[in-house]
Amino acid sequence: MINFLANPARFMSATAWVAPAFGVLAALLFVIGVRDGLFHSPAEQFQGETVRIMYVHVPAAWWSLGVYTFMAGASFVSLVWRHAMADLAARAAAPIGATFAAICLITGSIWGAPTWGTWWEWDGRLTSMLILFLTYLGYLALVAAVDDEEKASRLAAILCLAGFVNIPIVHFSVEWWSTLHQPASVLRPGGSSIDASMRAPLFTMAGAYFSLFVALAIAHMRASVHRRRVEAARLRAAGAGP
Amino acid sequence: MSPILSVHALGIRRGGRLLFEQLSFEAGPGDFIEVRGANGAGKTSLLRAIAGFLRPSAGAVEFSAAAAGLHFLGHQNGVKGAVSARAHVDYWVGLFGGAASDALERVGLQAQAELPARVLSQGQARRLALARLLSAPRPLWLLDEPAAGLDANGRDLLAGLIDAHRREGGVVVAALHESIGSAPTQTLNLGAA
Amino acid sequence: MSPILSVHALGIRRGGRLLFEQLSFEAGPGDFIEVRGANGAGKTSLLRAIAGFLRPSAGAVEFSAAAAGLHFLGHQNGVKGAVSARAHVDYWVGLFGGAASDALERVGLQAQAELPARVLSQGQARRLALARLLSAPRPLWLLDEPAAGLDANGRDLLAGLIDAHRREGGVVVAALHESIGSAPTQTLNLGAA
Amino acid sequence: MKAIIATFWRDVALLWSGGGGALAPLGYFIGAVVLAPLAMGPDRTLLAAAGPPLAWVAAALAVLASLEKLFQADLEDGSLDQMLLSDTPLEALVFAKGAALWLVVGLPLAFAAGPAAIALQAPLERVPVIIVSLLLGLAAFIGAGLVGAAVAAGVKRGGVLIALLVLPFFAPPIIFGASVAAGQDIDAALALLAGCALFGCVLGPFAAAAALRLQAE
Amino acid sequence: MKAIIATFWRDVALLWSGGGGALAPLGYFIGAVVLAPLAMGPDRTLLAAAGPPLAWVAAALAVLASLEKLFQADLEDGSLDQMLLSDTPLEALVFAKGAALWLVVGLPLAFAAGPAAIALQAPLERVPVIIVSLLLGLAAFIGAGLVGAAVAAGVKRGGVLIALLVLPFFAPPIIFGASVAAGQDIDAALALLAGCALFGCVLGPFAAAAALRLQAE
Ligand code: HEM
Ligand SMILES: Nc1ncnc2c1ncn2[C@@H]1O[C@H](COP(=O)(O)OP(=O)(O)OP(=O)(O)O)[C@@H](O)[C@H]1O
Ligand SMILES: Nc1ncnc2c1ncn2[C@@H]1O[C@H](COP(=O)(O)OP(=O)(O)OP(=O)(O)O)[C@@H](O)[C@H]1O
Ligand SMILES: [Mg+2]
Ligand SMILES: [Mg+2]
Repeated sequence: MINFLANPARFMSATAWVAPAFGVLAALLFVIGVRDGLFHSPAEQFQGETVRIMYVHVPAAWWSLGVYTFMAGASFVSLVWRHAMADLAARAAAPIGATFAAICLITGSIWGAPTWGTWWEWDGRLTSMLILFLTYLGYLALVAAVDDEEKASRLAAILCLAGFVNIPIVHFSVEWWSTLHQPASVLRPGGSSIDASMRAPLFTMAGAYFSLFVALAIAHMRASVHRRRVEAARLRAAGAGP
Repeated sequence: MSPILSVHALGIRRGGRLLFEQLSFEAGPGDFIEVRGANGAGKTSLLRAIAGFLRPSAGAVEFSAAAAGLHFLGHQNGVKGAVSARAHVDYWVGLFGGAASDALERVGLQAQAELPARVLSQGQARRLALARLLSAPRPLWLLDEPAAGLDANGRDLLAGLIDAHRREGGVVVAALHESIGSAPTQTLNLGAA
Repeated sequence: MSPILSVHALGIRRGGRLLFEQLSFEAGPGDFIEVRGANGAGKTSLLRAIAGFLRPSAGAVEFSAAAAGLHFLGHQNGVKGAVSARAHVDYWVGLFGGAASDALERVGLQAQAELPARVLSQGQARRLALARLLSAPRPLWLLDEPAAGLDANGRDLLAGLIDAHRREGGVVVAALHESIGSAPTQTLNLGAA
Repeated sequence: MKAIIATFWRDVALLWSGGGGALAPLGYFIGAVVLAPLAMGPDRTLLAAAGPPLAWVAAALAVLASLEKLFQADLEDGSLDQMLLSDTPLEALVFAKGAALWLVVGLPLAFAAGPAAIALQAPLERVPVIIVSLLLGLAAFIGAGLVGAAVAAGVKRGGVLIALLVLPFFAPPIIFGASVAAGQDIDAALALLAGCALFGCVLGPFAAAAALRLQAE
Repeated sequence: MKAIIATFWRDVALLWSGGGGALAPLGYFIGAVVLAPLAMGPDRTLLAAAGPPLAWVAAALAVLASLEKLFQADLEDGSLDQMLLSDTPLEALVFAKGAALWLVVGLPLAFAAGPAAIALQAPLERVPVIIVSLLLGLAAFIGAGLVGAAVAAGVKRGGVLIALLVLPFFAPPIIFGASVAAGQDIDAALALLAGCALFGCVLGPFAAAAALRLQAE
């Protein structure tokens, strides 16, 4: 699979339909998820209506971790096998992951104000999440700063792998430190403890975020391949003369 | 013809050591002064003193009132890796008050105009620095080993630029290890005294 | 005689543009390969690929098992302004596993040995870089425009160093714009194909 | 005037392209603001008291970090020689470089201070005046920073030296800025900040240009 | 081994001569420690609580300031090429450079922290353990810093970028270090700091060397 897609030409022909298809899927799931989450699911017994932020916050949190993990995997492939498409994949994922992390931080703050009585607290979960966001920013800044694209990708891959230590810290922070943030209730060993009426829309929204990620990442990668082709043509044209 | 540049009894001292003293010469329109000397003789120091960067320990450098401004091409190209060749020329045009120019074409960099200077090869970067001389007309050119890194075609091009500048009444003072195509009106030998 | 260096069907691509391809040559003890080409032809890129800094887009570079190590003299001298010339040589001796050496004397820098490299003139700094080649014996020398900035005496000195290295069974690959004193065994013309 | 404008835009482009654009100083600022509470622990009242001033220290350090190469690169690659040869006085070109720095680094920093101040427990309604105060304070920092950067341009690992030279001059804006952030004497402090900024912007380029002339020797 | 030692001493000499020797990072450290109380005002109890952690932030920033040129200069002047041609693996040479940085910048910083901590109202008897914790913490900072410096070596105005890249990695040592400074869980925090230092010193050179190989292309 990886080997197959490593060739830009094959990647282009294989993915022509993927971005629009996942875009449509994402739109569908968002409609269903928002409808179920905002209107059909029950308010929570302690938090009341504010619990509905959950359907935005939790998938964003999950996928900000998931996207980083994906980037780390792509970075590994890129460093070990020098696959150009793995570079593109990691680079395409980064801004999306950063956005998810930002959404998680913002919605978490908004949610925290009524439930915890504060916008922000320097506890383990919140801090490690902020650090993840900063790592995303660092990755993006590095990619933007190094002007040779291939070199930028490889360097950023090294950074990405080094930053991966933070991912388990974010996930387990609620167990390692006593925090305000609640411990895992869905993604935990021994199964989910959340009520089914909330679980369904939550998973729908998670699916919507994922589809959106796939659609945007593939579209970004395809755009990069196109841009490279144009640039290569321009450089070939510059070949004449000293 | 009144001289554009006159140097009187110049002496330069670097790190306590006297490089040369009592150096005098004049240059009027069309003159090409060649500065020769072994490594470390003080060619670069002389040019930098004429440009006003370095304070000489004795003597004086004078310019005729009519002539305004000079161009200096040093060992360093004065080129920024992140900026394209074209943007360099635009900047120099602004800095030196020139007009829109075909400088890049004249030094043979039209194909590299949009590339960031970082990817230019040694000789291409030198050509870009030469383009600076063309970005605004200035009567006096101070060139420090201008041919460094240039290929045969580049050297011809350089000689052509110098000849054209002399024809227009300009003055060129160049530190060289080897003759370039243009015939000098005077050769200064540093360290030979 | 088995070759010390063999280059097979080498191709180099920079920024998406192919500089050259299918370049093959071999060099055995005493050989001097001259690399020629216009500015931007890819001389520097070829030397850096042989040194292993740059990954070629096709082909391979092989060294004979017996020969170990190479010296690279690039456009940059690899010299630190704050450190004295003598300290540079001592460092290189340590880095390349050489023995105490008279390198500075051989390149004519004995008078400048204790000066920080920052105050050296362009040609003096180039001589210091040449001293690196002498700090530890290595069979293959890759020289990128080694004569840049050298005066006539410096060029003779360079030719002498190359001849001595060849006599001892070494190989020299040098990118040049002009011939230097030593007669090449082969001349590669980049970009001429 | 053409030379000033050309220098300004060139520096904007250079600052933008090198080092990740406006993102990088911003990230540095955010990073420094994050480190402080990490070090101080989650004590809310402590943070509320120590936090807003810390935003100022962080802004000062972010400017410091971008000062190092301001003139050093020009000196090394020969661009400074060219600036000296322009008909426009060096003072004006230095001013243009400072203005570019303010635009590319200062402006985003000041606006990032809003969220940062909130994270450090500042009251919401004080955010606009904190931003204004930072805009002025950053101009003062840059004015002073120009001098340090010019003096240390010839030194290889100059960054630390610049910091040493410039930090004393950063003290007054920090004091007034912190008092704005803490909500004390806001009007007086803002006036004093504006004074510092004016002082820095006028005197900075002159002192810096004088130092640069010496560097070219 | 000879190559490692030669690299170590050369870097010690370079760090010492460039930028005012060990004095400059020290000055930066002291400057930052002085700015903080200026910004916070003269409240004694506030200082006592916020001060020692701030010494850590200042130390982190002082290391940051000396990271920028660590590899960038080598890349630009061609020295990196020579390091790659040595028979000794680049990882070992990078380690030697890190060790030199620790000796010239880290050691004086840690010992300067003593007086600084006292000035920031830390109890006298806690000074030795603060120094030890800083020695470990600075090793961890440098280990992480090597990676950031190597990855950003090709970038022109890299200082700010490096800061952004490594600040996240500075967070754990700062957290544990601050807890030592505040006198909480000293033994556990010291052990964790030692862990961070070991981690940084072992993995840092490998990641940095990988990045440097790419930079040479
Ligand atoms: C800025 C503040 C916040 C941040 C940075 C944040 C961050 C995160 C992260 C990273 C996760 C994913 C954890 C994992 O899967 O490993 C998460 C999950 C979650 N968060 Fe937050 N959060 C914040 C505020 C809140 C608030 C205020 C609440 C509700 C009172 C909340 C409720 C949840 C819930 C219910 C989950 C799902 C836990 C699970 O089952 O895995 N969060 N949050
Ligand atoms: N600050 C200084 N302290 C001591 N000596 C110095 C200093 N600056 C320059 N020198 C010396 O001054 C001499 C002249 O240097 P200059 O660069 O002018 O020579 P040059 O003729 O241009 O040589 P090249 O042909 O090598 O470029 C050199 O010997 C150099 O070592
Ligand atoms: N990253 C890059 N992107 C695009 N083009 C590049 C890149 N790096 C190098 N080049 C181009 O590769 C070509 C070869 O450069 P190289 O330095 O090898 O030439 P050279 O033969 O050494 O020239 P010179 O005689 O001027 O030193 C140049 O035309 C240069 O513009
Ligand atoms: Mg010279
Ligand atoms: Mg070349």
